[in-house]
Amino acid sequence: MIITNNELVYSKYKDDYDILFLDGTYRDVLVKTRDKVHEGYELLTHPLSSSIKPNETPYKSVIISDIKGNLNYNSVIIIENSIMTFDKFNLNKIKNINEKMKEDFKLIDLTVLKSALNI
Amino acid sequence: MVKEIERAGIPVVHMCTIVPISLTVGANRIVPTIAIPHPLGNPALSLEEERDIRRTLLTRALKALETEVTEQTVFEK
Amino acid sequence: MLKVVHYINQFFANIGGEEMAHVPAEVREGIVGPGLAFQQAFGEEAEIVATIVCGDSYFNENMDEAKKIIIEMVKKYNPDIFIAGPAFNAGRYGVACGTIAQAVKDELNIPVLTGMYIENPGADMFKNSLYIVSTKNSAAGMRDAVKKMAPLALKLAKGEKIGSSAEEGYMPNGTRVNFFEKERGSKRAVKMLLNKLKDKEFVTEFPMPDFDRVAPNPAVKDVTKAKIALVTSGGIVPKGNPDHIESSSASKYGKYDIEGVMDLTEETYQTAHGGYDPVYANEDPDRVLPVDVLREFEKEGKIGSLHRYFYTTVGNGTAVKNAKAFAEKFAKELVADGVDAVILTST
Amino acid sequence: MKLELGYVFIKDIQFAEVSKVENGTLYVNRDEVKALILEDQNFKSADVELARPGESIRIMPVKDVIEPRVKVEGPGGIFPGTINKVETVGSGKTNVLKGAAVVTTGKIVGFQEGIIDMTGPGAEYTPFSKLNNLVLVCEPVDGLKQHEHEKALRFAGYKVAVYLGELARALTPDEVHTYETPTLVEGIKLYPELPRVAYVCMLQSQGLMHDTYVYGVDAKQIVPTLIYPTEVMDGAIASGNCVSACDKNTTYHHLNNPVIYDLFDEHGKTLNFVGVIITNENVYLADKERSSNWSSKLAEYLGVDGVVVSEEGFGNPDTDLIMNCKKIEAKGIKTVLITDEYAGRDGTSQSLADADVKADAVVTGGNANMVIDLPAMDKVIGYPEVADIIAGGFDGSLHADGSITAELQVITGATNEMGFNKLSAR
Repeated sequence: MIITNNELVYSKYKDDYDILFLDGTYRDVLVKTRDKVHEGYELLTHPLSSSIKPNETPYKSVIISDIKGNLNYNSVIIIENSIMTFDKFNLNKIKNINEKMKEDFKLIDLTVLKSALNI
Repeated sequence: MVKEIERAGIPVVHMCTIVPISLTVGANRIVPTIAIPHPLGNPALSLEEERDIRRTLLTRALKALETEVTEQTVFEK
Repeated sequence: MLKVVHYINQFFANIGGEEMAHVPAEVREGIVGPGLAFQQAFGEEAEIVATIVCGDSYFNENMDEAKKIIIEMVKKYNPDIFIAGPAFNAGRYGVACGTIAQAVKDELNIPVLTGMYIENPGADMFKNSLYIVSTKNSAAGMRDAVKKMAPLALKLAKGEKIGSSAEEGYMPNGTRVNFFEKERGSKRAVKMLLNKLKDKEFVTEFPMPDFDRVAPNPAVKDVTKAKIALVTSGGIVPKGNPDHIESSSASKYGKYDIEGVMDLTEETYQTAHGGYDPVYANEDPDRVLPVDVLREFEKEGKIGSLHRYFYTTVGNGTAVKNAKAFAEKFAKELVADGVDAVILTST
Repeated sequence: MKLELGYVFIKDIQFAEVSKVENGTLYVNRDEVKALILEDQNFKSADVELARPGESIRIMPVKDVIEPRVKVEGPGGIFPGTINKVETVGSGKTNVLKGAAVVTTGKIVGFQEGIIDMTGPGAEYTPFSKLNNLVLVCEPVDGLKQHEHEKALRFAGYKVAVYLGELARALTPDEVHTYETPTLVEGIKLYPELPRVAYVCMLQSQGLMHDTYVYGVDAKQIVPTLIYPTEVMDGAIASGNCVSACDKNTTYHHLNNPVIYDLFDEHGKTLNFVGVIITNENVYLADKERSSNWSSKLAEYLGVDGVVVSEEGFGNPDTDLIMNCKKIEAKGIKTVLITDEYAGRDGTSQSLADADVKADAVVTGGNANMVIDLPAMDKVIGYPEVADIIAGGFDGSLHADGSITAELQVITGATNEMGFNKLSAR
């Protein structure tokens, strides 16, 4: 299952994958992912995939397992550390971005996600 | 946190869902719980059943407090 | 010229050893004992205007009173810096140095500096809040200690920028400061590896979070007689979060009276924790802080009693920075309140 | 495998009629370089500028930095699998224009870090302020897709570097250094008493603008493998990574990988440097598990006593780093890690996104969140308009006079995780 706030990801994969689209922020995606992990879903991609800092891009897509299992310890550690890392950044930078940049960020997020889906 | 309580001389039982974290933070008496958002409950069950689970886990916690340990110990039963 | 007030114990003031540790605080004009070495290192830049001498037993056994008296003494001289010690490996002297330095810093807002051996209990207690120069473990290291402490003291007195712990010689205090090393990182890595391979001592540049251990306490003899306290890192607070506990990396903890509370309900309690989906905890806070069942146990005689207060913080297990500091504080209260055992719940 | 590296020292760079190297000056025919860039029809125009140490120049946004090298003897050419044919490089002789570099700039996507200041406080944090730089400013044709733009720019950099390197083909180097790695068996016979050491080099590999190429192969598609250190000196690893300016590895870093050079310094004296394990930093967690399993397996198979592990980039690679550390240590092999930190502006936040008790020997390239003031420069090469975005970490960060208050992370190479710099933190 893909959790994303990136319309580009949604429109591209909505027919092929189970997608949870959030009309929200990067952090909202992380928090939703965390809640799912707490429910027993396994994290399949790293939530901080890409080295673009959380205060630069507004978009994030994360893949978790389709099936709920036992609580996955590694998934919990990774998502909680990711949220902690996210919260270290000053988010003012995001306010400065324009439409063109938003499109670029959507594309980068898509290609990073694609690098996982293709395998 | 658990370490500071232990350091102060009070026996402490850590009831938590992710045992490896509890081991990392240095708890000595550990009782594993149900789930992160509801460690001592389970919303899928009726209130009575939930209370039973809670009683079982807390009975286990009391047992842990009454048990001498020399190293980190997880009380599964 | 900068003014310095120096604090030393009875031993370094040549009054005597353990048998004289009871002497109360006194102030002497000018330099006493190790102050001489400091004065030489300061040269014309600073002057030790007064030395406060206090017995270690006196300080530790009459802490509040000693602090008050010494603060008054320091205040009179209005120094630019307050130096305590160095205490080397003398435990009670180290605790005294840390305690009085902290008090001077907090109450008089004067820069302070102390020094001691890394294993001195005072080091662990104060290294994150004070500059503590790392010294050798005995007074034979006085010359070395003064060499590090004097320049740092001058910098602090002048309000200059303080460099990294590696440059200035103070104990790492959890605040990361950039600086330029003499060699590039790869060279340092190769050297570190060679030392590690030879089982020689090496010092990591980035210590991982604290993984130390505390030995388990003896078991509770009879839990049916025990006073049990509830503590949670799950952020349960009275409805409305009256103390505004933050949702993550909280800088404070809550202490709440549950006298007469038999059950936590949706209407009366909630979670302030931002680290998990709050729906289930808000629906029934007993799922995180099991007051209801413990009250039953109390009634059934399975436990002696449930402590009148519970303590709450938010934390996701791995973020231990703040938790440690306030856990130390409330653990002391629990001891004072005669609590026999603690049940700590985490999410 | 044995390589002789001949250094031709460059102390100045100038434009001239004829491109050549003479008395330590690199002369460049500007038009020839422009024409070379414009061979690629993805560019509609190109500009070439000079930036020397000490000049009041700011270059931004920097995409890559490349050192000009040429293969004088031995198989293959620099950047095999990309510019040159896929032949195994790393033996024979290679000449280097030491002190010179090609710097590519570009606005591939709208968010762009990467500043090189040639003077002032910022210059102290980037190694590239000490080089005589030829800076390329390439304008893509309208509507060029980001993927193609990135690739075209990357290749423009390689081509110009190879063109400059070619000028050193017939020169007698000022200094020659010989680097040799015997086979594993020979090495053990030669140095039976010395501890065996390998280098685990982690490569960023996560998609557009986050990629690294090994003999032209996208590193996210490899499983960890072995490479001779001298192959790396000949450009077997090239960077396509344009994000996280402070701790990404430029192609210049790969060519001059400091861990490799410093291990060679000790080779045969205090340790036996057996070779390099390259591994990747993929998005997929299963890939991270597989790659770290594999790198530890290779370390075990090589029979090494210790490894140095270097990281690249921010955030999720911390997970790869710790996995590599744990799994290699579990084999009884000692590790030293090189990383950098994001400890927050005040230096009190937790620096890494992962941690383990086994990671007890760590070298740090410093806190990338440290705030630095960069005064205005007389000249900006590249795209000055991105300054606002680069610096925009907080209000008032870009000042009216062109000076910038920003975090160290905007400076190219500032907190490099190969240990290229002297910057550290405690």
